[in-house]
Amino acid sequence: MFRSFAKKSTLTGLILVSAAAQPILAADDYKLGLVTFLSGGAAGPFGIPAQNAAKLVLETLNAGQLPAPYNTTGINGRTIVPVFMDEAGGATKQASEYRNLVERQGVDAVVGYISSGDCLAVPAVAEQLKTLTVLFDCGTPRVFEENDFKYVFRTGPTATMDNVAAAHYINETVEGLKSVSGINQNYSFGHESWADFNGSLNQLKAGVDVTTEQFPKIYAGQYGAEISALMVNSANVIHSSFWGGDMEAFLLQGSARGLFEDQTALLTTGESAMYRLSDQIPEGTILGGRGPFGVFAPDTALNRWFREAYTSEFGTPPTYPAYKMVQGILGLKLATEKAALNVNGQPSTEDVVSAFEYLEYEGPGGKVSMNRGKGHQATMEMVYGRYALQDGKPAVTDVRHYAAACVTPPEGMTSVSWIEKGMPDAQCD
Amino acid sequence: MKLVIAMLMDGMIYASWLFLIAAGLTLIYGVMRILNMAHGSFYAIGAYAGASLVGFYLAGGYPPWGAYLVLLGAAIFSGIIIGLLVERGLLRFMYGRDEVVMILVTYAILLILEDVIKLAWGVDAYFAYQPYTLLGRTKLVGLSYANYDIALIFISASICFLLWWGLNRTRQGKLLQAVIHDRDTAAFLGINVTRMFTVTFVIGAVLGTFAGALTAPGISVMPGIGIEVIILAFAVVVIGGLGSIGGALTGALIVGLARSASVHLYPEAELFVIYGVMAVVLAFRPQGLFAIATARKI
Amino acid sequence: MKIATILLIAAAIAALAAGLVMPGWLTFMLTLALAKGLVVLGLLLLMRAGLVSFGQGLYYCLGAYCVGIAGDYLQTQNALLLMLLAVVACVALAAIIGLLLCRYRDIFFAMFSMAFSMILYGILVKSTAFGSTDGFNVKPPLLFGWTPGGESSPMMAYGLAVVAVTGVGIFVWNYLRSPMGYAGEAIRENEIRVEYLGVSVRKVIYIKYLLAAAMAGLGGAITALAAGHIDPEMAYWTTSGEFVFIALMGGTGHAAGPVLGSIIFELLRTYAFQISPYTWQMILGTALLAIILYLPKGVWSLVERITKRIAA
Amino acid sequence: MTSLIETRALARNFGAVTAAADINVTINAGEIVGVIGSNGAGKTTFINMVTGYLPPSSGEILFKGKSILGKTPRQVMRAGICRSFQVAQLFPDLTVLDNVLIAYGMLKKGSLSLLRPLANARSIQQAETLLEEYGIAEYLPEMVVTLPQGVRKLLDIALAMIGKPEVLLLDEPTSGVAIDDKFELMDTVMRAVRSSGSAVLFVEHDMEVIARYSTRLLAFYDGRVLADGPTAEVMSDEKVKEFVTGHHLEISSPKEPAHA
Repeated sequence: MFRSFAKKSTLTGLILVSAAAQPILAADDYKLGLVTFLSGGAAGPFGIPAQNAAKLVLETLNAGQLPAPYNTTGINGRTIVPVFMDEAGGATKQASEYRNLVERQGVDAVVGYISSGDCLAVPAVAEQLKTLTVLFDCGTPRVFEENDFKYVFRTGPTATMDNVAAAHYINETVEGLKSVSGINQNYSFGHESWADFNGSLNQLKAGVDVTTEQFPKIYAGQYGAEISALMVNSANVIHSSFWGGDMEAFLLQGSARGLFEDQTALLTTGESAMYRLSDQIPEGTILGGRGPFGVFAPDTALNRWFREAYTSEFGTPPTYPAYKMVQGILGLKLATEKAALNVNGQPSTEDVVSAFEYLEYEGPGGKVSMNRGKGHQATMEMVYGRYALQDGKPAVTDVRHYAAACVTPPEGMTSVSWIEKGMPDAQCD
Repeated sequence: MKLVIAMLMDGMIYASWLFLIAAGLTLIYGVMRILNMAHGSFYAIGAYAGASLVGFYLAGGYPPWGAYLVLLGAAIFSGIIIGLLVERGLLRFMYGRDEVVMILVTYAILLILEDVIKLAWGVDAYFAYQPYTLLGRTKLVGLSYANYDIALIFISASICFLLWWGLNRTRQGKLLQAVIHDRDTAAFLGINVTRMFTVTFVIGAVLGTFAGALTAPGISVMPGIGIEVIILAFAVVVIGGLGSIGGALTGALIVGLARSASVHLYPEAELFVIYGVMAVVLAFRPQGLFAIATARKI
Repeated sequence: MKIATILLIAAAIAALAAGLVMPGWLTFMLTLALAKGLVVLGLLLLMRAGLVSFGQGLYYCLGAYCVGIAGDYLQTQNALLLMLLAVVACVALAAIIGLLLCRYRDIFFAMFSMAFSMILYGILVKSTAFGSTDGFNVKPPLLFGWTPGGESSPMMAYGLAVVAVTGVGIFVWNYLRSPMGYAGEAIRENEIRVEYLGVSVRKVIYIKYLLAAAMAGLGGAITALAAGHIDPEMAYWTTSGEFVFIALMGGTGHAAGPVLGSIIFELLRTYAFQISPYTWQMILGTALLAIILYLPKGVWSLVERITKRIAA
Repeated sequence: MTSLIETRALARNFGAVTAAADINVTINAGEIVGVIGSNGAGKTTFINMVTGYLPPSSGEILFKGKSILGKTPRQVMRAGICRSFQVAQLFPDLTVLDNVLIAYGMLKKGSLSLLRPLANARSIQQAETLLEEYGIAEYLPEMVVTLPQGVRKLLDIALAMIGKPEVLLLDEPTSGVAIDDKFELMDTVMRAVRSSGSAVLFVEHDMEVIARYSTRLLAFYDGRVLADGPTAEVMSDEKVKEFVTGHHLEISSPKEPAHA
């Protein structure tokens, strides 16, 4: 414990020093803005793992040591210099900081944004400044359903995909499914997650009761009353899109009170707690990882490298925000290099944009297809499984994969109306 | 019936948690007229100290029952240190400033401590759930409750009693009451007000870290937890009447019960309930329920 | 007074001219700072009467949402019309809430005003039609049908902000010298005497509250037009706390204090973000402590001290 | 003589404590009425009730024949009754000039102006004249907190007089003032009062001051009016000697400043 304490202190010390000392830029360096939460409740579960992953990948990329096809140095041969920025402060503040990144610090591109609010606010500025921007994590489908952006891409799946897949999963695997209840945070992501899940479940199976819908405040930390309400209004499955500390506190408090003994929890982000709370998660709990990430990631050279390198560097296996960050950076690299091949030299931003549109590539989580939002929004397969201890080690069983075409609305249709209309044109196996 | 009992139990548990946090806040305000926003940081520091030391202790393979003592020790130790640091190192230079300026001063301390916590413990979550699960659970009309949470009710009640007893039945407490009533006269009568301030602040800080340490086993200890509780605690003490221990207790009970009623009957309203209660109480009792009367001579 | 007004207008023209050559990020940041400065100018009126509102976010947010919602439903992008709507809506709400709030003082005024802004926050979080916590995008503003596209877009909001701050600044500057302005300080110093001088303390506070709400609404409207995106965070207590932070930083002794304070605050915060993304909160906290300790009357008092020394 | 203030059976309780009971007092135009009584006898309570600061538990207050019961201090003041305070009620962190300017600014008819400056050549001239009248013009630029007690009391009375009251109620105008300065202070005040023609009621502990300035005297004891009549008569009243003046120890203790 004290050793890890000391290690952390040195690490943070290093962060401070490295942040204070402005790196000397060579003329052809690729300056990359990286915006994730570095303070507040989203820093621990999302911001820092993503930042760690970015550091690891950028270092390795600059050394040209990533597995093929990413084994070329930097981005198109240019050494990548990261500029880290805290995502705290709200959407207006972030719109302002985005300008600072581009206009004051002169970054070539930005990868970032965990909060959906920021993902809705920043693109307008990105368009004005004509700067390539990769949203890596935020979940709301509204970004490309309500707007057409030229310079903005999102390499991660939307939250709709999570929840539609979750509905499929319990419809297929829970015998005698009669009722569900929900506990989601009282903010956009929580509301949308529950609405998507509940809506799609209604389409898949008629007559499933909703016993209670709880929306505690985000970062509330105390769920005693909600757990009682879930017990009083018992259901087959409890749906929750809680993440980070809230999800872990809910798990701890629910387990201690036996909430999960006759009800199954469905945690759309549960994968990230799998190793930290391995003896507190009841076996059979349904876990998602917001895509084929973490334990659900495919066994590829890239993923093997990533898992090993990340685990040895930071002491824990990478969770989905880390995967999604790598996916974003790799997408940017590939698009830029593809554009360079097309134009035979250093590509303009517009060249990279057209190369990025409808790009298909392999990330550490498997295949990423930029095939929605006019080629700007990624789709991926979705995976759910049940938690199990195998030889005392945390693992998942009963894993099911859902093709992107099964859980994603077709181009031009919003998630809300797609679910309302009974999910037409879904191609499920 | 089941619903009513669930509502009462949940309300009581939540209220006892709120009281633990609010007690130190209201004590410090009562004596020093400082609405201490850094109380949230004290809570967080207590949680971090508790969680990390319990983890360290249990990793050493010592008997699990000792973890409770470790929690208590961590709270007292960290509370005394941080309380002394903040009061002696900073606040004493600012006494006599406007109350609102003092809120901003403590807000600045909160900001600084947020990052100090991050530098000391990093941003990864800490867990110390063993003390939480060790006590088992009790079934009450078909609902299970964690015994740890039930114990929290008794601990809160004891703290409330101890504070009442300390203030009303001990010599030091009576001197403190004199300071609360009229600072200048108390100083004139030879009471060492400066030392009273230090002692009060440290006790308040320990109450804050204690609340954090007791909460730590049930949650995931991570950055930002302090900021989340502080406004909650503010609402509780404002409802009850600033500076009154009984007020904090009443405020905690009202908020706790109102919140659990809302969760069970009308979950939609959960976010408003605290501010709604606060607005209603203030509309009818502009100084809160148990305000300390301030007469003005003209 | 005449000279001060002329100087201020000259400064505003200079600021507008500077906007043409400033880098975009600076223009944008200054726009946000000036918009906040407007809110803090309103807060200054209250603070000089000894009332600290921890709930100005209520009107800041309401003003912004008025712009966003009216822009959508009335199909108008006319910046002046939208700003006017925002101000009217804020004054209307303040006219109701103010009736209750003008009875409160000290921390109770602070907490009660905060409760109202948190209730608005709660309502907006629940309003999925307005995007809940994610908020929604605001259409770019027009001025008499003029469409500044692309690069010049921050310039438009900047111009509006400079003009608004100049107008409100001149108003506040004169106001602080008027009997009504002095009534604020008189209330802070001694309410009983004010009543015995035949003036209704509540009425004075009520008027100040309305003015502060109007200014906060205007600030919110400009923020919405400049940022192009709004969300309920604007009504959260931390936003209101930021305004108090700025007021203390700039100082409440002069109408220039809030404007100077908010520019310094924004600059400090953005460079703290850049220099130390991991510990910027510590930098902000330390700066605030230092100002409270060494410049208890805010940064503006430093300016006054220097001008006095030069004059002497 | 026209009666200005008339109270009928005025009473006030604080819980079980009776602060005033059955007070029937009439004050006529041009009178200078002194009030004596030990601490807690109900003198300040009486002034507080008349000026609307403290609602009476029962009874009636008439001003020029009309009830002013339930009116606020502000309305009472506008009607024509002004007062000074035991603890001078000023704006401590402002200058003397500002105090006077504010008072003049607030007393203007109609609502307060938002844009016309408070301080201009005319209003400053007006303030200087007033302060000269009270002999405290030299303190014009000083902050009130730094003033000696006597100056504060004078300023307090000056502010009350700006309202050109028909009745001026002075609550212990000389308390906290050095014995040697008491007469000078009262002389100044009386001179100003005479030129405005206001009736005066003043609470005072110093019998010499009472004897010198009042034409009529009220003696309060235990919340009641024990005696009411020409000063010399009341001062020689046996009951007054026994309950009020005889036991009364003249101590001018420094009052603590008001909590701002």
